[in-house]
Amino acid sequence: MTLAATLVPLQAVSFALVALGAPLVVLTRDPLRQALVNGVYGVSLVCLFVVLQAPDPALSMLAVSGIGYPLVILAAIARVRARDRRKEDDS
Amino acid sequence: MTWIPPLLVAIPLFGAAITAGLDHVTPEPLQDAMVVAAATATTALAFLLLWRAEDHEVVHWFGGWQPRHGIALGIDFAVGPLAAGMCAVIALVVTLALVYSLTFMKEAARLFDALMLVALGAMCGFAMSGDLFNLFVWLELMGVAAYALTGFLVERLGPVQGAINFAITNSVGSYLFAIGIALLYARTGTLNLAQIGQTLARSSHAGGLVIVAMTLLLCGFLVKGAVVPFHLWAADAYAVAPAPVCAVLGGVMTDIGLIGVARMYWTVFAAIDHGHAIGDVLLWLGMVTALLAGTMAFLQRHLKRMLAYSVVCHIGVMLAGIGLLSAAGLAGTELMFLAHALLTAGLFFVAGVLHADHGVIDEFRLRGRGRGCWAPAAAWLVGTIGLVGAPFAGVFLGHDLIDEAATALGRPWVLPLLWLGTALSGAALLRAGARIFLGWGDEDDPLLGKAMEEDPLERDVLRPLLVAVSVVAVAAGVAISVVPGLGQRAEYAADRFRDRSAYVAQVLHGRPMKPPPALPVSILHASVASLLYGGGATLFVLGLALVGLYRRRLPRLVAATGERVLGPPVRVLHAVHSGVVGDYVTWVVVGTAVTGAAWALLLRGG
Amino acid sequence: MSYLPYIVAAWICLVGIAGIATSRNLIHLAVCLTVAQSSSYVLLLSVGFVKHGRAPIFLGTKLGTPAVDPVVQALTLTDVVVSVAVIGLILALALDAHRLSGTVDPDHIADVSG
Amino acid sequence: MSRRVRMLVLGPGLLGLGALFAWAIAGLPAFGHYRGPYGYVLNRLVVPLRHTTNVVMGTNFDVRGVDTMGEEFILYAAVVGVTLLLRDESNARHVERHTRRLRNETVRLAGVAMVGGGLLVGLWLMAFGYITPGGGFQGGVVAAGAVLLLYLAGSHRDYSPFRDAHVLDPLEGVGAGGYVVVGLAALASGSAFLTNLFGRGTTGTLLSGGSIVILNWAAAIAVTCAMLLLFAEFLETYVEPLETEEAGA
Repeated sequence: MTLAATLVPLQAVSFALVALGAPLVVLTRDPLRQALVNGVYGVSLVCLFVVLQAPDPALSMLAVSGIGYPLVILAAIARVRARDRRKEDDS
Repeated sequence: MTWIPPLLVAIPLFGAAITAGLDHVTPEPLQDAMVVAAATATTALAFLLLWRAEDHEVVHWFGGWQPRHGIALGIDFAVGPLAAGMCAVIALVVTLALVYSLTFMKEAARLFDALMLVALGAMCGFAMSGDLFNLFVWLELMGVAAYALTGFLVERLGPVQGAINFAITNSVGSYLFAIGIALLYARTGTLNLAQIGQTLARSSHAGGLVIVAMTLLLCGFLVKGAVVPFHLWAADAYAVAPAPVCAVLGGVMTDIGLIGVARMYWTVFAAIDHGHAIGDVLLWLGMVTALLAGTMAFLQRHLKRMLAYSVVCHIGVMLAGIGLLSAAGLAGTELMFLAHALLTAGLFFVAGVLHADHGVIDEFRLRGRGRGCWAPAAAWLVGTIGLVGAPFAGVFLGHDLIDEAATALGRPWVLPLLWLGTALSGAALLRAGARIFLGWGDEDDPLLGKAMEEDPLERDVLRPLLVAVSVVAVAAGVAISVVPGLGQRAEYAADRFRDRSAYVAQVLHGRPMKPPPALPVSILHASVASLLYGGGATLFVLGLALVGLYRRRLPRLVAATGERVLGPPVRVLHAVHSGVVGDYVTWVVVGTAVTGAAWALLLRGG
Repeated sequence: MSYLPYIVAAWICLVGIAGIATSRNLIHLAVCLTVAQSSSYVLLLSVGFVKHGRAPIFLGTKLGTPAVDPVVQALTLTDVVVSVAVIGLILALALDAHRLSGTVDPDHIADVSG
Repeated sequence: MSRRVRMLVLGPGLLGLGALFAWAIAGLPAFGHYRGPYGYVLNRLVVPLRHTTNVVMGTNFDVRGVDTMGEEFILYAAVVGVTLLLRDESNARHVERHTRRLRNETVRLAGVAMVGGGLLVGLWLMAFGYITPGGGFQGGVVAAGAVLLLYLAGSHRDYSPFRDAHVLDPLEGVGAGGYVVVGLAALASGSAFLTNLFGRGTTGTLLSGGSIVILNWAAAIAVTCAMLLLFAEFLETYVEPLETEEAGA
């Protein structure tokens, strides 16, 4: 009984955070800043999964949004920017 | 014989794992041999499975998790003759493509082979699976392999763009599919298709949830199957991939979406279909697809892009066959798939030969340069005639059964529309063939747009091998309509596929099916209407191809009128196929919403 | 609270798709894809939640204690792996597009059309 | 379509899709009141039958094991695909390669210490996945991330054995192929593909679960290698021996 009682407000807050986070990620048009916002969104998903009694998906979401996504996204951004800079230098 | 189905997935996947894993260790010839052996073994087993599946569904419960009291616990492959036949053709086409690419692909050949084998395993798994989420897994797996294969030629922007459009559009489709899975799981509490169908059948009317879930699931498949308006990615992707990849993507992977639709309809959603509502929407989508893609094919000059639209056009005809919801219609689709897969693969192979010979695959740049190449010329011509469906050639038998189904259902107006679609795409192929191999026709035609840049192949190919593979594929495809007994077996397979209660009894309760009747070994009797339509379509194709070749020699008045009437819609068509992925995703959203609305109105209103 | 979770999931999906269709940067687009996909995790896990249920891990709890649905969690795990695979591929394609055309704007890499 | 037209088409489309979603949601069971049989049955069956206390892992690696096989190959195909797509990039990257090296020793040491911690966490997740939350995938990602820290901490020479295609490609093949081999072994013994043939062990210990243990480790190896290869591909360090010379020329 106490478990359910404490969970309800936590779940409501988590759902609200996720619902707010998604448009924030989409509306952040600058990729670098978006990667950051996406990380925060990932954390809000992790919290949601935890309060939905899903520790396994929560862990894998944590690994993915903490290590997986940021590494590939940041690497891609860095490569694109480096090439843009070099092109500017050349011209 | 229940041990065969998992092997059709396990052999290619294991082959893929060792191919890429041992890249640096084993010598090249051994690698090639292993890859081809894995694909060949899969083909042989698929044919064995086809033979065994004629008596009863071959059911395999992974991990030995048999259902308990009608509740499915694990994942099953349930294979009837239709699914087994699909697997056999898929494996055959992939094997041919791998043999073809022995000399066609040099650079990164290992990675290429591994991805082709992964795609093979995934397609077989998809065709056999009886579990909703398992379907999603195979769908994603073949997608991931196909996106990378499409972008194989990374030195050009075209392939990269094609792969991007392919990957993003299909990913959006599969996310909609995933949401559909969640909805259906919430409603039925199971992922097994047979059990979902059982649960839905218990309540007589379709709730909003089920209708929406169906929309999302079927539209997910239609994106994969390149049905209008979800088809836009297909031409971009197939135009740029290497020829053997095109053969697999265009020949068999697009059609995978259709077997998904058929499977979902007959095991799950037939239970909620009142009247003909679900089928009618599919029928209309199919007819629009056939006509629109046929027109688009006629407007192309790039051979592979033209073939891509020809594929989409036939997908439309096959979807219409499914939408007729009868055994004859489904059997027609099945036979059409057999012929279409082999013929399309063969034509893509010929396009690859031309590419290897001349470094381009543009209709005008190749004009007259194919003179004297008798084998490729014959393969192209015969393949084209087979794809049109001239009496007793190629897709004719399938067309005939679809015609029969449409007439039986009281929708005879379906016939001319479908024949017109295939004739348009056939005329395009014939026009290109005449221009390339005979040197007929004008030197340029502004109506068909600009040429696409292309890189010549880097390596000397073993040309006889390429030609031989092309000829084999075309010959096998064109003979489908005259294989004795095939028509009757297709009808029986379709009947089995549609029998939901027998499927449920065997899958969930292990009750064997009725043994099949003794099937005659003779060629199906073709209807007069189909013979007339098939003959007429062939003549129409000849005429239209001539118009395409000598359009500018038409009397000025005719040409000007034609320009005024056809010009604007043609420009609109070109503009819609914009190559911009944002547009494509927009059309996926709109298409899903409209299809869903149509089903909502028909299923709840009528 | 009884329908809010599902509405949130639908909302995320629509927002993600809107982002994909209007994106001007392929890297941004790839992230929007993962957002759209996250809607299916939220929907799956919300569907499988059971009031008073614990996580489906029976270490130190008696068998038969009310627990949430384990299947949706297994499906979510698979789905997450799919998203990593897809984002990797699309970013690789984005890098190729940038190398060849100097831009990552999907509206400007349309080399072939019609 | 111009962007304006696209917006005009997209808006109503999304509204329509939203309306469909709303209609579906109205038919869903209220949140927290789910009564489906599948999960309920598994929650009662998996522990007694397989002795793994984490039912989610029992589902992933046994009841629905073939889904996970497909999942491993999705990751595998993605890595192969990324290698394929970035093979031209690898020729261009030569120039920038030897420039990054962090000089600060303290940062380096801290990085190396974190690597140890990360590896331990990763191994923990892999090892106890079928008892407590965790498993091959999560552990693999964390372990790969930890190894990557070596690179980020500046001593990228230490990362070199891990970026070697001769080590990673076969290992990944072993992971993904191993999964299939376990399935085939069961098939060869006359049972269904991926049947759990081994003793089930004691509930709640590392020796519980039978072949779940092997599949979990196969997945862990496959995922770790896949993530390392993926990261390496994006972080410009993955250079095939042959291509280095070509790039220099």
